[in-house]
Amino acid sequence: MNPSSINTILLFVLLINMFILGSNRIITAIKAVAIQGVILAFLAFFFKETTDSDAFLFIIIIAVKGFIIPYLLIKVTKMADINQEMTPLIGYVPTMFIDALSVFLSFFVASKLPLLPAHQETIIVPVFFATLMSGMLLIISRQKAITQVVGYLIMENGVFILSSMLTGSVTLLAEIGVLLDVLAGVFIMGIMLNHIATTFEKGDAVKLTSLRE
Amino acid sequence: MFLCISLFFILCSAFLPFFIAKKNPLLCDKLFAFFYSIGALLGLGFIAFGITKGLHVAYTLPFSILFSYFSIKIEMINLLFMIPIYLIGSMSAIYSTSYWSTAQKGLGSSFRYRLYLCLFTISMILLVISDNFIMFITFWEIMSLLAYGLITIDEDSEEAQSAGYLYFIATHTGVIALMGMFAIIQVYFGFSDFSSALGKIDANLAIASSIFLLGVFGFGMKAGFFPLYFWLPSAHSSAPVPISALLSGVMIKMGIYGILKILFMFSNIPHWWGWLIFAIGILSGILGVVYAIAQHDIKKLLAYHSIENIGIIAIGIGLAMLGRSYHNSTLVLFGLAGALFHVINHSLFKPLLFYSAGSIIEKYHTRDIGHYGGIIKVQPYTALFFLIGAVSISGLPPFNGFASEWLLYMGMFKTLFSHQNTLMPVVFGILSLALIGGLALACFVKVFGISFLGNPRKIELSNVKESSLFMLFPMAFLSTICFVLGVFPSIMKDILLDIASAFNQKNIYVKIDTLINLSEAYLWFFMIFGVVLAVVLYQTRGKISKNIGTWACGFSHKTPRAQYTSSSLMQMILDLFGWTLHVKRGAFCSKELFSQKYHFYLHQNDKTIYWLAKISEKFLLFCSKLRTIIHNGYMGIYVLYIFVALILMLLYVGN
Amino acid sequence: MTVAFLCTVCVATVLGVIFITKENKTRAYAIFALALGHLLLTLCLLNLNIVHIDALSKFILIIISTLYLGITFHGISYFSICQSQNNNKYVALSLVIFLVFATLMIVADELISMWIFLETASLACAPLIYYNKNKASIEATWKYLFLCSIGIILALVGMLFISYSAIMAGASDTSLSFENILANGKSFNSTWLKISFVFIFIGFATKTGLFPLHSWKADAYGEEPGIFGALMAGGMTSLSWLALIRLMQIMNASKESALMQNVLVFFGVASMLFASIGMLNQSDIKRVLAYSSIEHMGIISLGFGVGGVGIFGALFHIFNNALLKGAIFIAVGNIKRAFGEKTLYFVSGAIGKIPISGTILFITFLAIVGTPPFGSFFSIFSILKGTLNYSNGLLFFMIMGLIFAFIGISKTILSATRGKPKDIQTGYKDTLGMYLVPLVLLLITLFVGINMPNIMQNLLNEASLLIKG
Amino acid sequence: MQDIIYLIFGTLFFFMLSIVNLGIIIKVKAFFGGRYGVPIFQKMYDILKLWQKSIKLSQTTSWVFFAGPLLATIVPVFCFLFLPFVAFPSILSFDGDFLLFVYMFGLLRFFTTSSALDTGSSFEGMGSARELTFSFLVEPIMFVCFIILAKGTSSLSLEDFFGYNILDAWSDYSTVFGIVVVCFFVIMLAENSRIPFDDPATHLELTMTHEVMVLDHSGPLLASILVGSAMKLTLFAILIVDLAIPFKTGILPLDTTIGIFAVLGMGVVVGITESVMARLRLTDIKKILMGTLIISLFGIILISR
Repeated sequence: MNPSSINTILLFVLLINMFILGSNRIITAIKAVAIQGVILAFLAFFFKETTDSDAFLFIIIIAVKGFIIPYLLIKVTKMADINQEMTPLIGYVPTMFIDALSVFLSFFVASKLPLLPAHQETIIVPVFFATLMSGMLLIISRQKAITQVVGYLIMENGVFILSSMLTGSVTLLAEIGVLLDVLAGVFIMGIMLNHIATTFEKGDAVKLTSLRE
Repeated sequence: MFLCISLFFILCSAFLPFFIAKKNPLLCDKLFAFFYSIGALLGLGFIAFGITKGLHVAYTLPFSILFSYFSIKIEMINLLFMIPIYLIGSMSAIYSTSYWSTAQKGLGSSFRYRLYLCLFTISMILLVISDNFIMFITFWEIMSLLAYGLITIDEDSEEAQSAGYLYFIATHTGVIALMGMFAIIQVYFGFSDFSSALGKIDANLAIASSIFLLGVFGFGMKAGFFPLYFWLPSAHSSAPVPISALLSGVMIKMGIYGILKILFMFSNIPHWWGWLIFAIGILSGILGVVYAIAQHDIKKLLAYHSIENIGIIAIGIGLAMLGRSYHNSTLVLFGLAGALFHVINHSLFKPLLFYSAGSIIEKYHTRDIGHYGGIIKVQPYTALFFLIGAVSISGLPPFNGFASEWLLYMGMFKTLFSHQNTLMPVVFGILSLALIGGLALACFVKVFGISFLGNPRKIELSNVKESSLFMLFPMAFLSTICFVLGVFPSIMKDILLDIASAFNQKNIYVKIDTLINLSEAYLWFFMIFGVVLAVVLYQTRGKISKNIGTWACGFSHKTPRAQYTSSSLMQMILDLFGWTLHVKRGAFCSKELFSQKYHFYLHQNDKTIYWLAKISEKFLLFCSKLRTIIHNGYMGIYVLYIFVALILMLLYVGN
Repeated sequence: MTVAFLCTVCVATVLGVIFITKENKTRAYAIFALALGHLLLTLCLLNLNIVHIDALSKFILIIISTLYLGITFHGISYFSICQSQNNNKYVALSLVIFLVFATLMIVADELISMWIFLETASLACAPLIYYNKNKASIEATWKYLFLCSIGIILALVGMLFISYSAIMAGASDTSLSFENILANGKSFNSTWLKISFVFIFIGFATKTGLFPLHSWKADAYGEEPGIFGALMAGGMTSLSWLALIRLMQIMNASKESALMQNVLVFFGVASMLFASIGMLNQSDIKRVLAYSSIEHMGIISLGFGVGGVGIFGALFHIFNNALLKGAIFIAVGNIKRAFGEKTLYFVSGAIGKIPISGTILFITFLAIVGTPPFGSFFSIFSILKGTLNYSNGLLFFMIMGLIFAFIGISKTILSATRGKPKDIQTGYKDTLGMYLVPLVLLLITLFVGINMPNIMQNLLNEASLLIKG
Repeated sequence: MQDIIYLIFGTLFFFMLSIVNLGIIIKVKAFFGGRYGVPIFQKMYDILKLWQKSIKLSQTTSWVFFAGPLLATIVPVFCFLFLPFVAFPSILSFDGDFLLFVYMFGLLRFFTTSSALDTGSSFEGMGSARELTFSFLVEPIMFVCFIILAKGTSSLSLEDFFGYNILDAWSDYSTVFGIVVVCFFVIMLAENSRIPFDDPATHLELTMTHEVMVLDHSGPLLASILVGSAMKLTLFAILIVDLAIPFKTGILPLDTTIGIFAVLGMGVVVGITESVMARLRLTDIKKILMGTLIISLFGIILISR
């Protein structure tokens, strides 16, 4: 239980957010998210002494976030040879700028919130908010379906930060259930992506905006 | 219980005859009319009994239903409003025998028509007798829906469908307002039926005014008060004739009934309510008749006249309310008596007019007055009945329209003596009533003169016969009643007095016996009339030769197109009211060097409806624009909505 | 225990059938059998308390069970007549999954597990939307899937916050089981509780489809077949309302009701007004129904927001809304099959063309806009009454919303049902199997309106007492 | 029974009076025209001559064609019952009879215009259009006058309006009653279509109002129309006289003679007006009537103070 190491990890997370928002290649973004997930998996150990159940959970998380999901997404990308450029609705620099703003904002908010002394010295809550917002930001600012999945994954990572903060209240089973749900969600999304890529021709695969008033 | 039996008969009439409809459609229609009339007769008998005995029934069904209970209450006012339902219902049933015969319209259509007709009547009866709010609104809605079904009974006519749509919107909007009203009453005052709330609600509370306004909106939508009548002309004109008669003669009176019902609930009435209703009445009256003059479609014209008459009734109700708020029982008596008497009269002569118009329309297949002319020679009886209807709706003696307007006039004139100068604006009521009278007279001179007299304009009359007995009988019957009520108006005086004193919530010591004098005066009138008629007939017997054409002041006009048309007859009047009309005038001419044809057109229409239509159109456009902006298809934007909502809610929670 | 075992066995057999057979028809029968079994389960859950479930769960369970039975019964004729070609293996599978997890979600007594089951059930709906396998359906599915997932993630965050607030309060038991939270929720840290309320509300409201979180609704309901639209508009919404009701219980238990009420009322009014904007001169029948569903969500949330008699009305309206939406979506599906299209350029005079379905559609529409004596009238009426003890102005807002929404929906439905039918030849025939279900659902609402059975009344009162806390 | 006799003698008297009245008007106009003029009873001879003639009808007409002329004679006689003649009380009087009075003329108008339209001639339609327009403008004025009278005499029957108790009403509201007299004079001219509203002696159909409606009537019908119009004029003359000469000497014969001469005096006044004024344009007629209405409304304001 040492705050400094936790903070370093969380800083990494923040940086990865920035990196994803800045990167213009999809595969890179996917890999980055995977790395983020793996890093976060370690977070659990810093909070309390480990039990074997934690180890079990750790393994599952590594498996799901580190390997299965990225593999799935990359496979889809390859299979439907979606081109690598993630066509932004808002440009890269503005997004990063907004993200930076959101980081500041979240730190500000977190300073206002009542926290346990244990959490006050770590930057866990602000990072959680920041990650959530960056995920949203990615979803809003990029048009392609797959990048939006990436944003979804970022948000999920943010939630994971939070859940790892509250060990004890959330049971192991619940954790696994959550994971599996996310997995199923991403899985179905992957299938849908595949269908999209096969049904639409490359031109309008970019943005799905035919259903409107 | 007479009532149940009568309703049962009416219900039977919907089903029984159709077992033989396959073999003998005509007999089936006759049977329908027969059963229905028996039911109606029973009902009328019950009413007569009730009125003479001063019946007062209050009854509650033992079991609970619809989250409440079914309680009925029958008093004078209910009986009064039940009269037209039964009367006009049976008349329409008889009229339909030839107007909507199974042979022409086909079994399915005819069956639906008759079934709706019966249920329509039944629901109105139940509406009038039901005392509980939930019951009331339920039957109200059922009545409205059946009316919708009857208006749009003809699936193929575009016009009927759109009219039905307008009507539908209007009626259900009204129902929603009524729901709000009843909700307020139940929550704030805890009453769940009319009789328990009778005179218990203090109108000085702020919420009471909203009850009143919601009520006026909801019921006025049905009754066709000034801005809310937009559904009425199209619906009345595109429905089948017997149905138009029912709608205009009976259904819109239910709105009046409702307004009276809610007024009964208040212990006192603020001044501005009375003035509001009074003003609405004046507006509806004048505008209604002006728009009617501008119309060429005979059924639309009659529909606008029902707006006018509703205006007159509203004037009466407004007077009664003023009387209550100024503690002037004379005004209450004359106002309410006039209003209710006019309700009855209007429900007599308006169906009469619709029926006779229908018997023309059936022959000529057009509703445009400009095509008629000289009908009196081929359909003398129809013409006679229409004339009677016209005279009575113009409020001319010795017919019933005059009697009720006379009561209203008397009420207003009597206020001149009470030295409350705050009541002085009532004179505007007198003037507008006079104006309405003059205009209505002009309008019906136009209708009668243009369509029945003179030479046929566009349609050849050679092969037209007088309508069948089933059509003539209702007209004859109604015109007789009009005449009798006109000459002996004092038949009504007790029931009117009774209701008025109930409305006043304390006894009224003024009397309306002066109605007797009218009959006396009419006696003299008929005496003189008889003498003069006798003399003239004696003098002119055998001296009449009818073998020349009309003297055309030197011209020799062979063409009937040289006659005065409805628009030219009324143009001088309409010029005075140009500001209320939406006028489109112009001319076509063929573009050759020597133009052969040159023809002008002039359309004058209801400006109110025109503006309403414009506004709603704008609103719809705005809505679809807004929709396209919000639903632009980008999912990022949708997520942004969620995000923004989240942030805003967090901020809201934060402080 | 035995019951659970039996259930698993049934589900397993049904799944087996679905996977083995080649026939759409047999699959449909299998699901129908499952629905019957579920009805049985519901009955025994209601009477003999094996698992302890409260009135709310019972109420929602009844709704889901009835609706699912109806839909599967309609499914028999639907799959065997209209959709004999289109292979329905995955659809059947997801229907089964939906039922299982919906039931689990209803009986769940712990927040996170409830969340998981709800999430799974909503994921199971994705194949239903995708059923037609064309571009539009893909897009609709994608939007539904994604927006709901985001919503659900936010809900999860909120739940974690609840536990954090428990930790803050230094509570001994920080687990998220209901009785725990309800018992000592008032001692929890209010700040975090409020934040968590925000997150959870947004999450589940996305699934419910309140403005401005409604965006997926029009597309999804518009593109999926009517029968599945019935399932989602009737069933899915009820489930998410159950989730929201749990949230309300928590807030009430922890004395934060004022905040919750304001939020609910705001969202209710906003949804009603926006829905009416969406419906006015809308030419696509199914989209109109989607917006109408948004409107009714608004009405319900208004009812919960104003409290008092409004809560009873809201619960009752959940019931009516579920059944009526089920009926009208199926009826519209029939209309669509009869005309081949779902926009007004092609559809008109349905009553003339397919009299029974057309009439059912018309009457259901009347019921939806709250015509007495249908049940919906009474629910709306009691919500109207409830608005008064919140504030008088709200009554007029609600009346406005009702009027505009009514005008909007009536234009479309009337011109679809009345008038002269267009002569478009699709070989569709109105068979008993196609119109029985909506008719029955309609009759149920009518019956409930005319004379509500005491059992249901007691259930409703009990449930509303639970919510009031 | 003696009511009937009273009625018969009254009617005869009324009839003679109106014939003479008409004759006087013609005389006066002739005098102003510098002619000698026809004898006073000329109208009588005309009517008798017409009375013996036979009737020629257009094929277009129907029984409605008879209704107009009949009512034209019946209505004035009937309305005469309500009017007190100077000291003679009215034969028939009750609260609100003035409404009957007004609306009876409405009935008359309805049928005269209808019977005009019955011929299907373009000119007669013109006449009825004008008649309708003007009279619907006149009606409110009449009502305003009656409102003022009712308020002033605080009673509701014509007998009291014009009967004995009018004198003190005059003393209270003299100005207002002056206005009323003027209004009634205008109404008389307009209702009986005299100059300046219409020229009964014109020979151009396009300018006629009343005469153009009776083009096709002939024989006894025309006679009854003539009688009717004469009576109508005199009816209004009596009305004005009753109003303008409120004081009574109390000696019946004296009052009666005063009354008769006053009515004939009205004839003179009308004659003078007709000879000094020119006929108005149709469009101006509306203006004049509107103006009169507004003036009479002033009367209401004055009296309601």
